This record gives sequence, C-alpha cells and structure tokens, in this order.
Amino acid sequence: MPGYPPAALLLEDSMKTALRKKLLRDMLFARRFEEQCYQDYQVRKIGGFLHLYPGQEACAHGVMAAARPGEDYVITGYRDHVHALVCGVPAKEVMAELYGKATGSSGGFGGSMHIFDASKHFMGGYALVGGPFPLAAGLAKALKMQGRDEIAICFLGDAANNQGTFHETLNMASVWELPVLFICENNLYGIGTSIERSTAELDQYKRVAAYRIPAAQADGQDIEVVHEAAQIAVNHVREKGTPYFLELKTYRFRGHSMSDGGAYRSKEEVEEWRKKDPLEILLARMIEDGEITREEYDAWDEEILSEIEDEIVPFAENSPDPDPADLTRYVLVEDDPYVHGGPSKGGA
Amino acid sequence: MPGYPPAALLLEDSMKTALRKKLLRDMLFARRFEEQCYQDYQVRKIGGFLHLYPGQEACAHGVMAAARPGEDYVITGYRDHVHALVCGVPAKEVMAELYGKATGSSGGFGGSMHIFDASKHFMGGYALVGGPFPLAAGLAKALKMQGRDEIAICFLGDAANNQGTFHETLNMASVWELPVLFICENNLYGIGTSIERSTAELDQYKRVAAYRIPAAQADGQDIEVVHEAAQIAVNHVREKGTPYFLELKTYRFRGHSMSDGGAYRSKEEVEEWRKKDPLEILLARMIEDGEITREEYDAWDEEILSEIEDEIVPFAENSPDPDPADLTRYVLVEDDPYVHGGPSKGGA
Amino acid sequence: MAQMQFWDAIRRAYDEEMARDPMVITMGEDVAVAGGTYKATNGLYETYGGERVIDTPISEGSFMGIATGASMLGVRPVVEIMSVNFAWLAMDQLFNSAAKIRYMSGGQLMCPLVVRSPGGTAHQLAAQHSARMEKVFMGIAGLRVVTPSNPKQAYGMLKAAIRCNDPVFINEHERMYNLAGEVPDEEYFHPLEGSEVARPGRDITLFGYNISVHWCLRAAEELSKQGIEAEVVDLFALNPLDREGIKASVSKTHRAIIVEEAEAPVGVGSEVMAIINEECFWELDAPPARVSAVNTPIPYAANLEKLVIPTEKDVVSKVLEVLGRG
Amino acid sequence: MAQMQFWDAIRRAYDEEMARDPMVITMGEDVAVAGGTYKATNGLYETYGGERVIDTPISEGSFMGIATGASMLGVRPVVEIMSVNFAWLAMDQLFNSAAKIRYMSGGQLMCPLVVRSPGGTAHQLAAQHSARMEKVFMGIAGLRVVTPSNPKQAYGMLKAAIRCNDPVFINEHERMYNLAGEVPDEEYFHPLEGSEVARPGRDITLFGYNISVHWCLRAAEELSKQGIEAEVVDLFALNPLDREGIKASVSKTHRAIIVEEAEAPVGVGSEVMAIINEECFWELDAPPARVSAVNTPIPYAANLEKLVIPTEKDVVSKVLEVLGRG
Ligand SMILES: Cc1ncc(C[n+]2csc(CCOP(=O)(O)OP(=O)(O)O)c2C)c(N)n1
Ligand SMILES: Cc1ncc(C[n+]2csc(CCOP(=O)(O)OP(=O)(O)O)c2C)c(N)n1
Ligand SMILES: [Mg+2]
Ligand SMILES: [Mg+2]
Repeated sequence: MPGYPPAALLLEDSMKTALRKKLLRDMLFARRFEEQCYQDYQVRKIGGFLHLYPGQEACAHGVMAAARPGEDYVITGYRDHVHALVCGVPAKEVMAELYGKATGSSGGFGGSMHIFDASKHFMGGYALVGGPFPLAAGLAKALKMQGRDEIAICFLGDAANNQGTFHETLNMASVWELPVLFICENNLYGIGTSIERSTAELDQYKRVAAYRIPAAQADGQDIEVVHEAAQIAVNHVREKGTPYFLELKTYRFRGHSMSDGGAYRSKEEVEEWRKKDPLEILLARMIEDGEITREEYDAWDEEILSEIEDEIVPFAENSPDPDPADLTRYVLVEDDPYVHGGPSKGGA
Repeated sequence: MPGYPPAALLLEDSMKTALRKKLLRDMLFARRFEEQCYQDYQVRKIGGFLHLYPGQEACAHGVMAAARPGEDYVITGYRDHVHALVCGVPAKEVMAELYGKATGSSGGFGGSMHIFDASKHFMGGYALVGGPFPLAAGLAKALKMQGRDEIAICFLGDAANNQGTFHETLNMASVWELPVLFICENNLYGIGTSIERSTAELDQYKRVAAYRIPAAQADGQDIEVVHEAAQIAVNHVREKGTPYFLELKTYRFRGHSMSDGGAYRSKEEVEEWRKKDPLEILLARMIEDGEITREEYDAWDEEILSEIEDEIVPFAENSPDPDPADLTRYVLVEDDPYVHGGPSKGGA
Repeated sequence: MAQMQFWDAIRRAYDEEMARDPMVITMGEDVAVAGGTYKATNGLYETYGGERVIDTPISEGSFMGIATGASMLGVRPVVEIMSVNFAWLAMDQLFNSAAKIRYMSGGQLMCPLVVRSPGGTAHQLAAQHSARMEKVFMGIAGLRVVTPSNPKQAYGMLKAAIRCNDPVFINEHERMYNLAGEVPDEEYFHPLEGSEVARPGRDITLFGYNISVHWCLRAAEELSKQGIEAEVVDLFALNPLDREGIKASVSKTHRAIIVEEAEAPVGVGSEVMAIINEECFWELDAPPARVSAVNTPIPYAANLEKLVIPTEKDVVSKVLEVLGRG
Repeated sequence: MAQMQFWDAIRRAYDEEMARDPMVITMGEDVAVAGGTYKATNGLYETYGGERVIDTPISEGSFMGIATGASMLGVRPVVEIMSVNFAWLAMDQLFNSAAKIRYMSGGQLMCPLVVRSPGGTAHQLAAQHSARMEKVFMGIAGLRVVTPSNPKQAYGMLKAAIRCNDPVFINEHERMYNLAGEVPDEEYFHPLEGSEVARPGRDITLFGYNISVHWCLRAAEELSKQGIEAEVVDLFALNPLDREGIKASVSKTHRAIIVEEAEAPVGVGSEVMAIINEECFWELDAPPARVSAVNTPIPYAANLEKLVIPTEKDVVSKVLEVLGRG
C-alpha cells in the first residue's frame, strides 16, 4: 500500500485548527440533530423506523473530510441522516423528510431510511442490508465510463459484510477496476447479534484480501485517525481508479433503532465505549492544544440548539404534506415518448 | 493444519495395488460412460442440457476414495453423472434417467442435471450455480444434530465461488462448526469465461482464509495426489466436525455442455492439458510399477464397453416412460394428515 | 380457551413442537438471544439452546438453503425472515430448491421446511419495508402458502406446517402480532387447505385473508346496519386456493368482492376472480370486484401511505357499488 | 423489409443503440467474448470493447445492482440474465432498488435499466431451467414488462426500452431465438404499452403473448376451417396491461380465452380475466377461460414435459368448449 502522507499532517497549523473546529462543530451538530430526532420520534412526529448515529460521528465526518462532499457520490444504509448532512444536504430538508413533508429531501416519499439528494450527490439511504454494495460499484462504473474525477463512497455496517453482495461486489469492483471506496463502520453488532456470533473473521478488513483489494483498519472514534486513514483511501481510489476498503472500529451509543431494548450489550461495555466519545476526544485534544475553550464549545452548542429549535424543526413542522395528486407520479414515467413508439409517433 | 498421514501411504503394497486398480477401472468406466452419453445426445436419445466430466475424473474418484461412498452425503451441480456413479448409483439407472425413463435414478423427473439417489446418499445434482453450497451445509447441520458420523461433501466448480452463496455459506459453516467438505474442481472456466476475467483471486483456496476454514490446493489430475489431499480433508471434517475446503486444479477436455463451440480456449492450452489425462497418469505409473499391463487395461476397456452396450444402454432403452398418472404426484403431499387438521380430523 | 396474543400463540406452537421433536429448529436474524423482533421466538433459546434456536448472519439467501438442506435429512427447520421484503434474497433457494427437490428427485426426498415472515404495511415503513408478497409465493408450484388472520390460526397453522411434509410459507403481518384472540387450551392443528366462513351472509361474499379479513368483518357489520348481509370468507390458504369453498359461497350470494392489502396486478384478487369465472360464472348477478392497494411502491409520508392502503370504508363503498346502491 | 432471426434483430438493436450512445452498455454471463448464449450480443465485444460489453462473474444479485447503480448516473445498461430461472437471485435489486429508487427519492433519480432474459420451457431443460416468470415481474410497481412475439417486436422493443427512462424487463423465450420474421429496414421503436390485434376475428378473442401468440394464431387458422373466426390479441406489454385493448376486443367478440405457457395461479391469465370482469363483464356471452400449463415444476422426461405445456390443440378444444361446441 502506497504511503500517502496523511492530509492533516500536511496542513499549516492555522488551517489545521480551522479544520478541527469545523469537524468538531459539525459532529456536535450531528449529535444534536439526532437527539432531536429521538425526541420527535417519541411524540410520533417522525414515523417508520429510525436509526440514529450518536457514537459513530467521527466515521462519516472523518471520511468526508478527506473526500469532496457534494461532489463525490455517497451511498449508505438506513442509518443515513448524518451521511446526508455531511454531503451538504440541508438539515431542515432532512428533518422535513423525517416529518414526511413535501419539502423533505425526498419530497416525503422516502423517510428516515431513504434520504436522497441528487444535487449533493447523496445517492440515498437504503433499507436492505447489503443492497448498497453493488449500487456503489455501479456509480463508480458510471464515473469511470464518463472519465470523471469523482469517486463513489459506500458506508455500511459490519453485519452487512455477511451478505452475498459484499462478496460478489468486491470481486467485480476489483476485476473491473472501479473507483469505489468501501467504508465499513464496524460497531460490533447487527441489531442485537454480536459480531462474534455471526462472523468467522472479526477483523473486517482481513476479509478483503480474497478480492485483492487493499484494505486497512483504523480507530473510528478519533476523527483525526479516521481522517488520515481515509485520506490514504480516497487518494488511492481517486488516483489509481481502483477500489479500497477501510474498516473503522466504532460503537453506537443508542439502540439499533427505536424499538431496541438493548439487553444484548452489557452496561460495562456501553460505559467503556462511551468514554471514547468522538466529540470528547477531539474536544479534549483541542482544549489541550489551546484551540478552543469549553465555553466556546458550549456557545456553539447553544447556537446549534437554537438553530434546530428555531429553524429546523419549525421548517419541518410548518411545511405542507406531499400533494396527494403526486401519489402515483413517480411510479412510471408517463410522458416518455419511447413508451408510445418513439418521438415520431407523437408520444408526447 | 494437522499432518494426517495420507491414506495411500499407509496401505500395504498389495492393498495399494488393489486400490489403484479399482480407481483406474472406475475412472475408465466413468470416461466410457460419458462418451456414451455424448453419442446418445447427438442422436437425441438424451434431451435437455448435458455436461460431461472427461478430464476431471481424478477429482470425484480421488476424493471419494478417501471418504465413504454411499454413506457420506454428496451433493453437486449439473455435471453430476460421475459423482453419482462414485457414490454407487447404478450406472444403468443414471443412463435411464438421461433417457427420461421411469427406471431412472430420479424416475425420469430430473434428467442429466438432477440425478438423485437417496439410498446412496447422493443428494442431487442442481442446475443453479452456487445453489448446492448452502444445501451441503444444511445436510451437515442435520448430521451434526443427529450425532452421526457421516459428513457432507459438496463438489462445485471454480466459477461457482463468485456466487454470494459461497461467501454466506462458508461463513455460517465456520461459525456453526458444520461437518462439511467443500471440493472446488477448478477447471479454469465457467462456460466460456476464463477465471482470469471473472475472478480477482485465481487461487481459490486462498479465498477461504476470510472464513477461518482450513483450505488446501492440489493437482486434480493425479488421483493419488487427490486421494492424499482428500484424506487429510475428510479426516479433518470427520474428526473435528468442522468445515474444510479443498481446491483441485483440473480441466475439462470437452466443451462446457453440448452446445459449446470452444472458441474461448486455445488449441495449445487444450493440448497441454490433454497430456495430463488422469487415466494416463495413473496407468503409466501402474505399468511402471508392474501392477498392470496395457493388455489388461485394454481388456477392461472391452468389458466396460460391452457392459455399456449390452446392459446399460438396453436397460435405458427398454425401460418404460414415466407414468403420465404420476405427473402431479410429487408436487404436494396429498395424503398428509396435517394438511387437513391433524390425524384426529381423519385426514387420511 | 385462553385469550392470547398473536405472537404468543406462535411462540406456544414453537414451544410445543420443539419440546416434542428434537429435530425441530428455528433460525433467523435475532430470533435467539434477542427473542425475535416480534417476540415470536421469545424464550426458546434459553430452553432449547443455540444448536436449535439459531441467530443467523444477514445471509437470507444461504440460510434458506441451509434450512432446506437440513430438511432433506429429517430436520424440521422453521426459518423466520424478519420482514418479507428480504425474502427476495432467499427466493432462489425457496423456489429452485425447496419447492422442487421432491419433484425433481422423483419423490425420493422431501423438504419439510417452514418459512414464517411478516409482510404488509405498518406505520410508515416506506418502499423497502412494506412489501406484500403473498402473490409471489402462491404462484410457486410445490410450496404451500397459508396466512393466519387470528391467533388461533397462527398457533394451529404453525403446528400443522411443522408436521406437514411439504415446504410451507406462513405469511404473517407486521401489524397483527399484538392482536388478541382465543386459542384452544388443548393441542390444535389448523388445516393448511380450505377456507373458513368467518361470518355467514346472503347478499354478497367478501373474500379476505390475513389482515383484510378484519376489514371485511368490520365492513360487514357496518353494512348489516344498512340491511345488507355480507358473507365473509377467510382464505387462510393461498396455495392451493379453496376452489370449492369459493364456489360454494358465490353460488349462495351471487356477488363477490376480494379484499387485499396488496396492489391488484396478478394478485390474490385476480386469481380468486379467475376461479369464480371458471367455477361459477353463471351464478353471478354482478361482476366480481377487487378492493386493492393503489399500485405504487409504498410512500413514507403518513398522508400518502393512508391513501394507498384500502380500509373498511373502501370495502363498504365497493359493496354498495356492486349492489347498485353506490 | 428484411427477414431476420429473433437473435439477430436483438443484436441489431444493440448495435444501433451502442453506436449512437456511448453510455449504452451490456453485461451478463458470456455476453462478450463468447457472443452470448443465444448470439444476441454477437460481435458487440469486438466493436465496442470490454468496458461496454462485459462478461460478468456468476453473481446475478450484484451485477443487477451494479447496473442499477450505473443507471442512476446516466449509463444505460442492458443486463442479460442467461435464463430467467436465475433472475430469482437478482430480484432483490430489481424489486427493491431499480423499481423503487425513482419513487422513494421523490422523483430525483431514474433507473433507465433494461433487463433481457429468456424464460419458458425448451427441450427437456427440467425443473430448474424452465421457469416462466413473467407473472412475477409484472406484479412489481415501477418495472415495465414487455414480451416480444416476433423479431420486429424484439428489435423495436429493445430500442425503445434502452431509450425509455423507466426500468424495463424484456421477457424472451429460449425457443424463439431462431424464429425469422420481417424487421423494418429503417429505425423502429416499438411501443412499450398497448396490445396488437395479430389477427382480427369476431367470434372469440384469444389473448396470447410471446410464444403463445403463435399457438393462438395456429389455433385460429384451424378454427377458421370450422367456420369460427377467432381474434388474436398480442399482449406484448404485461405491465402495464392494456385495459382498453382488452376491453375493445372482448366488447366485439364477447368471449375470451387467455393462453399462457405458464401455470395458471396468479398469472397473466388471471389478471386479464380480472380486467375483463372489471371492464366489460356485461359484454360476456360466456365465461372467460384460461389455457395454461399444468401446475407442476417442469419434469424432465419428454412424455411428461409434453403433457405439461399447452399446445394449439388445447386452444382449439377450449374454444370449442367455450362456444358450446365441445
Ligand atoms: C436484507 C436485510 N436483512 C435484514 C434486515 C434487518 N436489519 C436491519 S439493520 C440490521 C443489522 C445491520 O447491521 P450492520 O450492517 O452492522 O449495520 P448497523 O445497523 O450496525 O449500522 C438488520 C439485520 C434488513 N434491513 N435487510
Ligand atoms: C445461478 C446460475 N447462473 C448462471 C448459470 C449458467 N451456467 C451454468 S454452468 C455455468 C458455469 C459454471 O462454472 P463452474 O462453476 O466453474 O463449473 P464447471 O461448469 O466449470 O464445472 C454457468 C454460468 C446457472 N446455471 N446458474
Ligand atoms: Mg453494525
Ligand atoms: Mg469451472
């Protein structure tokens, strides 16, 4: 594996501070956003299944800091709010989607598990575990054919790697040399089943050798570690045009979804991991380096909470429901001339 | 991997000769049987798709010499005649099956791709590539639950390893510790697609490390090499009760099926491999060791050809077609009491 | 007769069958340690252990095949597919292996496999978690399909399915696991073929199954107030369908509506209509009709989701329309 | 107008579209170097190269997903599934991704994906290679399904499907690739919706599609000798089905038979019957009827296989039965 210099190390001190600040504030925003979702679900303003991200923030933010958010194409599973935010999908549109409103990022058609924003190259959250693997490779195939500089990035969990699509897709991505980056957020569980009871090889990056794809593992709680590892990964994919697999060891602080009793994890284990809160890790380091004070951080928090309370939630709340007239609008293209014998046949 | 002494090396010289003779004669029988199928297909006595085995005989025969044919449970793909023969399925019943007759091993319901003989623990040929992986693990699960000493053996091709079932099944077989032996007959092609164009890792046994299953590779043309490697494999599975994967490097001398033009392989390549004919390799060695003469071998050949011509083909030819009254008989169990509310309800 | 919830009726069936026969096992995602997404396997892991109550990796295609393979040697696996939407990943093994092995082996082998899975729309689960797939399963020769509408059926069908020598698919519903109903105290096996008159009537037959039986019953009550007596027939078996039962009811009422939560094309409704046409066309006093979902993927927004799925009100209006009182 | 074989008509459509649009690609097992199992992609690899004419590993589930992913960014993939039996392995991506992405993204993305696959029974291919799956595909909201009965349709439909912005499934037939027929010399797009009167008649309508159109035409000729003029309607589009066309023909002939190679349950026959009931029940002078395969997996033995699949003789006898001349 080529030894690309990690991005953060290349930065001037002032730029490094600026980057750290941005990452910390963004992670804090993501945390607060998810907490708001939690509350709104309790009072049934949000329906369906809801999968939250607290604990894993360093993964999405750290990886995308090494990529080009809004330009590179990102795809993921159902735990997708924060990945969407990182790509630049407006938070109020994500919230409106969760509220099932016409102003939502998917117009209210998708919901929590299906955030989409094509304009930000956020290609969707998908509810079937393992489904996005081939879709991501397909995005990469298109980018390659079009000679473009963007890459495809696929974020999925550890348990998804037991799906046949993992195996099939990694093999094809390798043989066909597709510019796709697979990020495995290994939080040690698939719903209530511990990785130890479902998976023969606990180190996910080791499973990738079988496809001759370079792979690495990194601490997913320390965003600077993630950023460095991701920079190597992103550079590899972008420059060589071939796949890469990065495993990030992480943990979700909350249940799998809102109906999770949590009995399958010990209190001690959860406590142990809570000490590795990605926000606290970066904050402590920045305080130590004199880049921020606890007060500044708390002020951000105030700002963020007000933004959520005063802008994001009211936007979602006050937006209109989707128009019932649109119910069947996106099933089949109605005015496609080729449905009716081609343009010369007067099909629209 | 534990160093079990290879079976052949343990044998007394006289027994070794007897074994070699049996293996050689069985392989010759298989070769002639398949050639007969080839001819009968040309004249449309056999229908459907037909996949022949010449070139690969050392695989099925060598592996089963290390196992317990008729007791261990064997399952495979559509290229299944010889695996059935090795398990003890009567050749005339296999031929009658190909002729679509009531006396066929599957009563004429299965055909070439679906030879079954439950009495010989030959659990079938299956037409979907990769389908038998999980079925084999399931057989092993049953054997394990029933505390039995038999193992499950799954023979499949190289290209089947790109199916998701390979990945999913090997992981589960490992985690659940199932007594199943996977034999990969790597003949370098899946129909007309060379392994080099379909598969990132050419050495199939290397793909298995990801499941923490012991694996090995051996020359599939020399039946004594196969036998030794298989003995290690079979002993592992039977004694430890856990899976093992053995790759055999081999080659099919004929086309994939009867409609194969063969343009995808060079004449030189085919010629090169024809020099590694498993029958010739063993025959030459036995002649050198003074265990057989060319004349004895030719006499066998005569015997086999007459058996095929005088007994096997006429049996198939003269057997009756399946009874039309049985057409729907095996779709759903008709007299199952539980279909009608349980035995007390008088359901049959 | 005790009142029991749907999930608990299933759990009881499991428990009785697993206690009786050591070859009965169950496998699926989160069925063991976590006790099952809908609690249907709650406590089984503790009682019967990890060799028989098995948490699977997320590998639907292959654990369906593993269960099928085990069933060939006399194991009686009950596979839970957590949500029927995921069953597409397992269809190859179900269709190409489990449903066909007995046939293509000329009757030598059987696959006494049971698959349970909830389908249907729940509270805004959206396009990839709201499939209603009964129409797909019931078109497969060699696979029995049943679908319980109440806890008694859920209990008795699972017991019968485990003992039956065919592969059986049991189509459950995400929104019905907490439904309570009477379940016999003594052991009970529900038939896997046939249909049941859930409410007798004379003016029109409402054919329902699973959740739509309840819509039909509520609609029938409403209609009764208007002097219309609808017969409600519970099609608890979808493959094979009860041609005799369908014919008997339509021959009595001369009018028929099929009520399904699924979209109409090639569904239960169309097949029942076809059977009516074949069996008792001349008995009809009005065209048979369907009440079905709007033909779209399921949208997330609550207002749109409501528009897609039929309700008892739609049943009532369709009845009035068929009776010429619309 | 040149005579052309079915496979060659498909190949011509590919060639024209690939020459025009560099984003048109094709992928599948053995489609490239070997030129396709049925030659439909013959020569494309040599002309358009390995980036656009792609031999896949045996990974149906994922190459369907890769094609879907590429289609979201403007690539126009044509996926060949070598035999429709293998499509079960790819149904998750087709059903849960391709058919739903446009809807669940609120119309932001489209999946202009084409899937071609042969189904049907051929010479004794047995239980795992004889599936007729059109009924499964046509029940999926968001997926267009068409099925050509002749080379002209095969040519024009593939061209239209490649240009259409919806995912389209093209259901071909293993036994029809060598069928010859006229194909226009000039470029031609066949509609993806509607139906076609393949032979006008007045006494009864025979609805066929794909191979069964030919059985219907031959039966109609036979019947004509007996003074019965059957109208043959080619249902080349299965999703959506042409309700208007079905209604128009039945309103004229007042009798209908649907002829399908598949087993009856929840199939094309039942759906067309349901549509007839909904659209023009009062026009009927006799119950609509189905001619379908026996409801079993397909047996290998030649004598049994023949018993399973309907022929034009079955069509003729069913017509006589419906007309009361049986
Ligand atoms: C095909 C499929 N099978 C099962 C499920 C149910 N399910 C949803 S999430 C999940 C666990 C996934 O775990 P992992 O991939 O590790 O991601 P995480 O939720 O931990 O982020 C399961 C089994 C599903 N959505 N899709
Ligand atoms: C699921 C599935 N996809 C595709 C096919 C078509 N097919 C039949 S055999 C074959 C090649 C298999 O190659 P391999 O596994 O190496 O076995 P071999 O034929 O070389 O013994 C293919 C693609 C199939 N039968 N099933
Ligand atoms: Mg996880
Ligand atoms: Mg091979």
